[in-house]
Amino acid sequence: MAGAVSALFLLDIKGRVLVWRDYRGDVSALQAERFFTKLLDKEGDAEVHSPVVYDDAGVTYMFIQHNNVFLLTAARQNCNAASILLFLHRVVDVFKHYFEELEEESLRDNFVVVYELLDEMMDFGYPQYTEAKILSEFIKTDAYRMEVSQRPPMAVTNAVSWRSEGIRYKKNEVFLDVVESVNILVNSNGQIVRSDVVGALKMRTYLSGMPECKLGLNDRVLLEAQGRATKGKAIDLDDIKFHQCVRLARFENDRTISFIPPDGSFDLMTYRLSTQVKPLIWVEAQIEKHSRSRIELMVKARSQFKERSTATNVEIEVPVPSDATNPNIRTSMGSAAYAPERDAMVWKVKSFPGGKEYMCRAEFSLPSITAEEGVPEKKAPIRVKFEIPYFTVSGIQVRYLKIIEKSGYQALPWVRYITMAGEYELRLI
Amino acid sequence: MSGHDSKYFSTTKKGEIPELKEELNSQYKDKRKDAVKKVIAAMTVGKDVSSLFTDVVNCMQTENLELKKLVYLYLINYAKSQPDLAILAVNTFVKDSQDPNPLIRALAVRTMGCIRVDKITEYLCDPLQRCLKDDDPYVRKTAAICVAKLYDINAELVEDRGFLEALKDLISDNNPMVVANAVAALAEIQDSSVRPIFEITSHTLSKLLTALNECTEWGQVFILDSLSRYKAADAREAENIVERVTPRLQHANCAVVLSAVKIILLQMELITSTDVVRNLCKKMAPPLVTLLSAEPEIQYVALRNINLIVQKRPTILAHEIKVFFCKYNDPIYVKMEKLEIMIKLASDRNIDQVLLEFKEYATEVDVDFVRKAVRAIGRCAIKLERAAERCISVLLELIKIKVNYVVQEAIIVIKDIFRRYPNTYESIIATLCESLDTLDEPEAKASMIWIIGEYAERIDNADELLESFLETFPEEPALVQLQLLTATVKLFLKKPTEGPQQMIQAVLNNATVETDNPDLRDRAYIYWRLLSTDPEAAKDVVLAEKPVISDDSNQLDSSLLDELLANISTLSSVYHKPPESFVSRVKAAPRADDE
Amino acid sequence: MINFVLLISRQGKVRLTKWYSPYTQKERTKVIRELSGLILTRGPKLCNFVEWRGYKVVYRRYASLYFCMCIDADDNELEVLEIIHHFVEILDRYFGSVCELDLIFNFHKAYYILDEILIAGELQESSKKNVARLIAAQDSLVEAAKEEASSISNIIAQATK
Amino acid sequence: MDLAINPFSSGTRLRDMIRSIRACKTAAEERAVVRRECAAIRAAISEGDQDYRHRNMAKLMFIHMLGYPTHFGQMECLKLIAAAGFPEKRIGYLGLMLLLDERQEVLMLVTNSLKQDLNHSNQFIVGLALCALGNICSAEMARDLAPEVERLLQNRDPNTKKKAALCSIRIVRKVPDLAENFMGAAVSLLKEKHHGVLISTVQLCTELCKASTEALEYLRKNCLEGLVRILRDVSNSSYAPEYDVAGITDPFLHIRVLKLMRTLGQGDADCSEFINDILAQVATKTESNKNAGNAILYECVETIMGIEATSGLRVLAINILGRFLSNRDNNIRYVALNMLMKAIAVDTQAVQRHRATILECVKDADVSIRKRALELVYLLVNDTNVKPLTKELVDYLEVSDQDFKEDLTAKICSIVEKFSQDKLWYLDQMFRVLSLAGNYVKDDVWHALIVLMSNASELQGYSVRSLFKALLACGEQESLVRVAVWCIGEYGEMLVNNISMLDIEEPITVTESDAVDAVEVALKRYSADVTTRAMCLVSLLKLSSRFPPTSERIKEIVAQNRGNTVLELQQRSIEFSSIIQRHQSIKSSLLERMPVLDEANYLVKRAASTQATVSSVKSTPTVT
Repeated sequence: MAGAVSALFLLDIKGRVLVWRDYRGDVSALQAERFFTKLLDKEGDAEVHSPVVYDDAGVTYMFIQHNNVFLLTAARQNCNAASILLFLHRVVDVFKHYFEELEEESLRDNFVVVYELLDEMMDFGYPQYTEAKILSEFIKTDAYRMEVSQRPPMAVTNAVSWRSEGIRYKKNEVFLDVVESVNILVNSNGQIVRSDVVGALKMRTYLSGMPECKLGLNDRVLLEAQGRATKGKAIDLDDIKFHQCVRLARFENDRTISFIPPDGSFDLMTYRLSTQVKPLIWVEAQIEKHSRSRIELMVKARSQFKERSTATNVEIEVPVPSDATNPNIRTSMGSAAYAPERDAMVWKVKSFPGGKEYMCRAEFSLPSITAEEGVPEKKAPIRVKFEIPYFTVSGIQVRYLKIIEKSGYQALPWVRYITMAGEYELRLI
Repeated sequence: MSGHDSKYFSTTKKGEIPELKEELNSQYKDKRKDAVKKVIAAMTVGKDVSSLFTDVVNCMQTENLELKKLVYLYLINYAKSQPDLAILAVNTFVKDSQDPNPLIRALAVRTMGCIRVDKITEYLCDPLQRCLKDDDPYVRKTAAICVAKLYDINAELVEDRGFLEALKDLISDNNPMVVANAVAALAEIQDSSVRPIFEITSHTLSKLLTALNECTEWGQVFILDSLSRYKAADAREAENIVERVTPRLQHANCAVVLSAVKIILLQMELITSTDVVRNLCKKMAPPLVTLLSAEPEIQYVALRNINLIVQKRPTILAHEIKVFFCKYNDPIYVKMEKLEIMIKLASDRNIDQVLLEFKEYATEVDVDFVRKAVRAIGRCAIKLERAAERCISVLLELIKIKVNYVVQEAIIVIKDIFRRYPNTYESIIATLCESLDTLDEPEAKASMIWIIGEYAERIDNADELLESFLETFPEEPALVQLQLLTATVKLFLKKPTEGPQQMIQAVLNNATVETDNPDLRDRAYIYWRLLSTDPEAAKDVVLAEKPVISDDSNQLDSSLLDELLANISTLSSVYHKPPESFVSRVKAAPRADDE
Repeated sequence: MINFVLLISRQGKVRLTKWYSPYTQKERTKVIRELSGLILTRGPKLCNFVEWRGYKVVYRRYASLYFCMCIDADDNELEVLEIIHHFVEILDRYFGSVCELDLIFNFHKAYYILDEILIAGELQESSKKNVARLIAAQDSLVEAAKEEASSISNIIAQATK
Repeated sequence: MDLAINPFSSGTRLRDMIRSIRACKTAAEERAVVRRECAAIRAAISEGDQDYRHRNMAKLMFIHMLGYPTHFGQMECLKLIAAAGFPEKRIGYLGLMLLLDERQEVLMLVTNSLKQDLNHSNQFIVGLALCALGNICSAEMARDLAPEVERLLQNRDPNTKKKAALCSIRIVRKVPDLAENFMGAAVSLLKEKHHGVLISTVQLCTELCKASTEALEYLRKNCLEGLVRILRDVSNSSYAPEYDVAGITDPFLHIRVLKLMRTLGQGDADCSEFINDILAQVATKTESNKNAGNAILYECVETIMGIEATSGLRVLAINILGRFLSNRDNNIRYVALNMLMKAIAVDTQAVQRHRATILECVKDADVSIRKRALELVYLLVNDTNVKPLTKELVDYLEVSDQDFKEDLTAKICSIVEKFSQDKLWYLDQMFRVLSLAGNYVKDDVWHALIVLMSNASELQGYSVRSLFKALLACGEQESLVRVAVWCIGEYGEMLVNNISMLDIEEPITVTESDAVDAVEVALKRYSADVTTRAMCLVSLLKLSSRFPPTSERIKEIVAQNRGNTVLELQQRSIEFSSIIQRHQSIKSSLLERMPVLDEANYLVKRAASTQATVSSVKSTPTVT
């Protein structure tokens, strides 16, 4: 079961080739461009198409979009679609690392490096190496290019492929952010049809040498295995995913999270919690449409968490018709404004303590002439954003983070907790 | 035309090529480097700079790595069109492949493999041989892939020179990255050869499983994918493999996860212990669900695969239907796939909530999505007997909104519901008949006609209704004509009165001498002969008891399904087609059209 | 008759559209998309005509801009090429060596000029000089009105000081 | 004076808005910028903002051009038009023409303003109104304002006259019965000297002829002399810088006059004779080294072909065409092909001489030329050249672009059908086309093939055997599969027994079960569509009767579809299972050879229907 792609294209927003790297010599750029521009022309919107398309002449195209650039592969074999699409996303990450932002202009300005990277990241259509930080040790942009020839860093082929040796810091520090995003979907009957929490342990490491780290969580499975008391404190994590630095086999054996971290920031692990949680902020809206002249909104928001916590930067987005005018808005707290670019009214409350309820009323007028084709308005849901610092839904706790390096330095871990809204959608009636 | 057009709207530059030629031959190093950059820039925007071949190759002998890379890049692009000149580069390649700097050695061997010129491949052999045994793993991993490149150009040469053995040796290499690339190369070579070349023995198996723990995420995918070919000897070995692979489910890379799922599902076939199987199913569910938090493109691949997985092992995600509910911002292609899986996971337990969702979708903006949602409601009715009535009432609610395409879609699917539950819901026929005039899609028309014919004895004015379609018989698409033919025959058999008698005459005439569609004519003549030789037999044939139709939510046949499952995560699993139906092996296509 | 005039850039951006036959907004978008797909991909040596939905589209490329006119099947394609060029020459004189940016920022002026060349999809004037004269006269009418307005507001400003 | 500035509308200048839109990198960014601007404009509109109305209208036009909705700004156009000043009116009318068209009801509201402006003392304001009316008026407005326009035809200012003349064209198009009101004025305008007026009037005359036979007669009588004079003057004119295009004076006027002459001379010998000389002069004297000259020649040739020209003149025209066809410029070659289509009616032989060149054009790199040439080849085919021509086309089918295959296939099929005296040849060609491009063959074509095959009893054996072989080789070509499956069912015994062998054939060995295999494979082919599968079922049913030993096996295959969700397949499966299982006795009588559709009768009908579709598809309106 082998499969490689034949070529990788970077295309502009209209589907024309900016740069391409031919890996196998069995596809044509002209054909790819023709096929892809046609595809874009047909719908005008790339979103409509599945990211995997077949051209009836034996070539499969897979693509993703980033800003005004499409990344597209052409393949003649039965290659691993997940791997290739993910690879394209990694290519974006690498380019972003190099050029700050990946867009048409940055590609044009840096085409030499782009070619070099494409050569290193993929060989004969097989993904090879995508660690931006290590790549930048031996492929440099013009500004940092030295005349002396470079060698491949050990990491490229090492078992520890994500970290170079010989890193030195004066002060050895680790920052660990536990971020939980609450996803919720409420249907038009006011029923919660879906709710889950996705958590991430985001790490920033500034550590010298090759440090061995060990992370302890209040993971029920682990604590039970160790025969410790699990009174209320331990938690169940549904699906844990680890950064490639974590020794998976070890975790499978005894639930120990041990790893040599990459330098800088990365997501050490993510997890999911599918137990139903009470929505932290509940929103109800009544919308009354008076024929084609005006529309009235009445929105209530209630915080359903303990009073000692406070949600900050709360933002409630209520959809309004795209040709609304003359907003007349009153709120009992915070401020609300018409945001035409989102076809919505956005109500912001800077600080929203637990156990409170606030109101917002608004009225818009509508033009008497309607748009030509009378296209039905898209039924957008109400969307909510917020952050609650010092709080996690799951109750996860970092019990310890041990750092051992042969030079024997001491390093201090800093841990923070925060909960925020993820995809938080409430459908309107 | 033109000639004088160029003076408008433009700023033209002339004589670019001669200028470049001059710069390429400059005595100053920096100028030459800049010139090569310009050449590559021109190549990038699609200009033909092949005429500068000799000049560019002259810049190849350089200590400057960047310049060297650029020249190599140029060579890859144009060597094919200038095979004779490409020979000029061979010496430098050979020299570079012995450079003290491993980066340059690897670059040389990597690039040479990309130059698909027969004359050059011969010169490639010696450097490749050396590089396969290089001290530096970076060079070895590049050389491993190069064997596959060479095989693609000249398989015989690879076999003659013993590269296959060398490649197999690399499976035991102490560097995991080298192992992974060797596996990828061997797997590819195996795919294009009929002889067994890459056979995984229990020995290599353990090598691979060990390397799995240490190589990069991409390497893990190569190894896992190659393992999908391995047939475990017995349940114990299968369990053993699964045990070694299961930790990969925790990997942050979705491709690693999906490939691991593939191996586990394949090995599960051999595992006899139901406990173990149940346990594995439980283990796979959370990682599969988590795939839906990935980027939409990955989600799409995951959903296409989950579609297969739930057909094989419905229990895995039986309790997870909610994660497939559509979000507002999901791209339409994700929504469509989610819908398909929702149908597959719908059960008596969750149907009420699912119906609420479908109803929501059925009033969306995107027409295709709406249609699919309406059809989904009907398919759930067909699948879940106890929920059928609820599904139908939702369909009737939707029909009442009177959006034309919703009505037509509903009628199409209600026809199937009738075929699934005969003699149960016919009371709604009257409601359906109200929309008769608005039908303009062939499938909806055909469905309505079938309903009228099938229930002719219960519809008082069935003959009138059918007659209304007769007038346009010659213009209708074949699909409608065929249904009209059958429906009229049924009507006649059920009510052999004067009206139907005339109608059947008219229809048979239309469908035999007035048409040139051979299929329609065959159908009509068979009916005609049947009716005239033996009317009783005709009744027996045409009005025969129908078996209820099958629930189509698991529609792939099992051998295809198994083949697709062995291809999880690959294009085959995305298309739901066996690889040979879309893979065409083409050796380096001519690139004449790329000027 | 000319059914519509389109001006599209190499990048597929619309620079000017004039419809002499009725098309809904949706159809217009579709037409533009279809035609840019057909025309922008054509090589330089091919003829300047594309058959499309029973009509013919005559186009002519000037640097990065494509001027397209959709005509009936029995109209004279070669003449339409001259009409396009006629239009371009007038634009060039008006803007003084016209460039794409002129047409972007002064798109309304391009429309004014077109309205002096075509009405009802038929040719109105074959003299470039006359078109230039008419446009200049109208521009100066606008200038005069502006000056008058500003002098009035000056007077008001003076009076209310 | 309160100069309090609206927080929204004061916003950005037109230039700045365009800049910020241009700076957007993605469609989503652009959408956001535009939506914000639109909201600001809506706010300004609803506050009745005067100061920025002009600017907002310009912005809306730009936004509209990008394809966003601007319906909320339509009323603003009317307000601007109703204002007194020229600048407001100018932008207002432009907005009206861009944001609205004849289908909007709002447009009616502007009728009054238009009427006033048509009577305005300022000629430029009259001009704006005429332009707007001419570009977007509805039938209703045309009727209401026609008297104003008629009057303006007699205005002193030539620029007003020319605009009024073009505006009249729109009015006549919308309301043809008004044509006669304009013909008098039109004739008198032909005496003017101003080229703009002449061009406009000549076009008006052409339009009047289309709209009314009365007008046509009137103009034949009253304007021919004037036209000849105009054409002579302009073609004899010495260098006139104002109208010069590449050394020719006013090619536009040339062309428009030639076109009107064609309209007048068509089917009218007297008129034709009257213009013979001048046409000859134009055809011989016009320079052909520049596009402008060629444009005139092209029009002139078309006129010569269109009228009752003398044979000498026609020879002249055909010669010009020959020169065009051998031109290196693709544009010229294209129009040459175009003209040859018309010339074929006049002089087939002359066109036949260029056959080789035309055939080359079918393979041109340029799809426009290919299409034209293919149409032409189609018309050129006759009994003597059909075989070589078809061979060329079929050979080309193998290598042609995917996009072109559909056209090409349709034409080839049509040609071989039309000239199918030699049935064996016809069948061979069709089999090749089905094998090469079976996915592009339209239904009526393979239907017709089966009709002809069933009428040629001596070739049925050959056909079924050829198709069987083709099916094994090209099983992915949908229509090939259908035809083959049908034939195997109908003529199965000829396949397995090598019945009615032709001399050219090699005998083949096919067993009964091979035949069933082939159909079963087709039935179960992954990508087969419903029609093909349905036909496979009938074919199997027939085989169960033709080859009794296979009956059991066929019963099983057919029964597999009894629960099929596809209606047609389920129905067939149930019926056929029942026939095979329970009605053996009558089975063979049900399935004996199908009655043949009477070929002669059928061909007549088919020819009539294709003729009808051809003429309705091709939009070459005949000039009346």
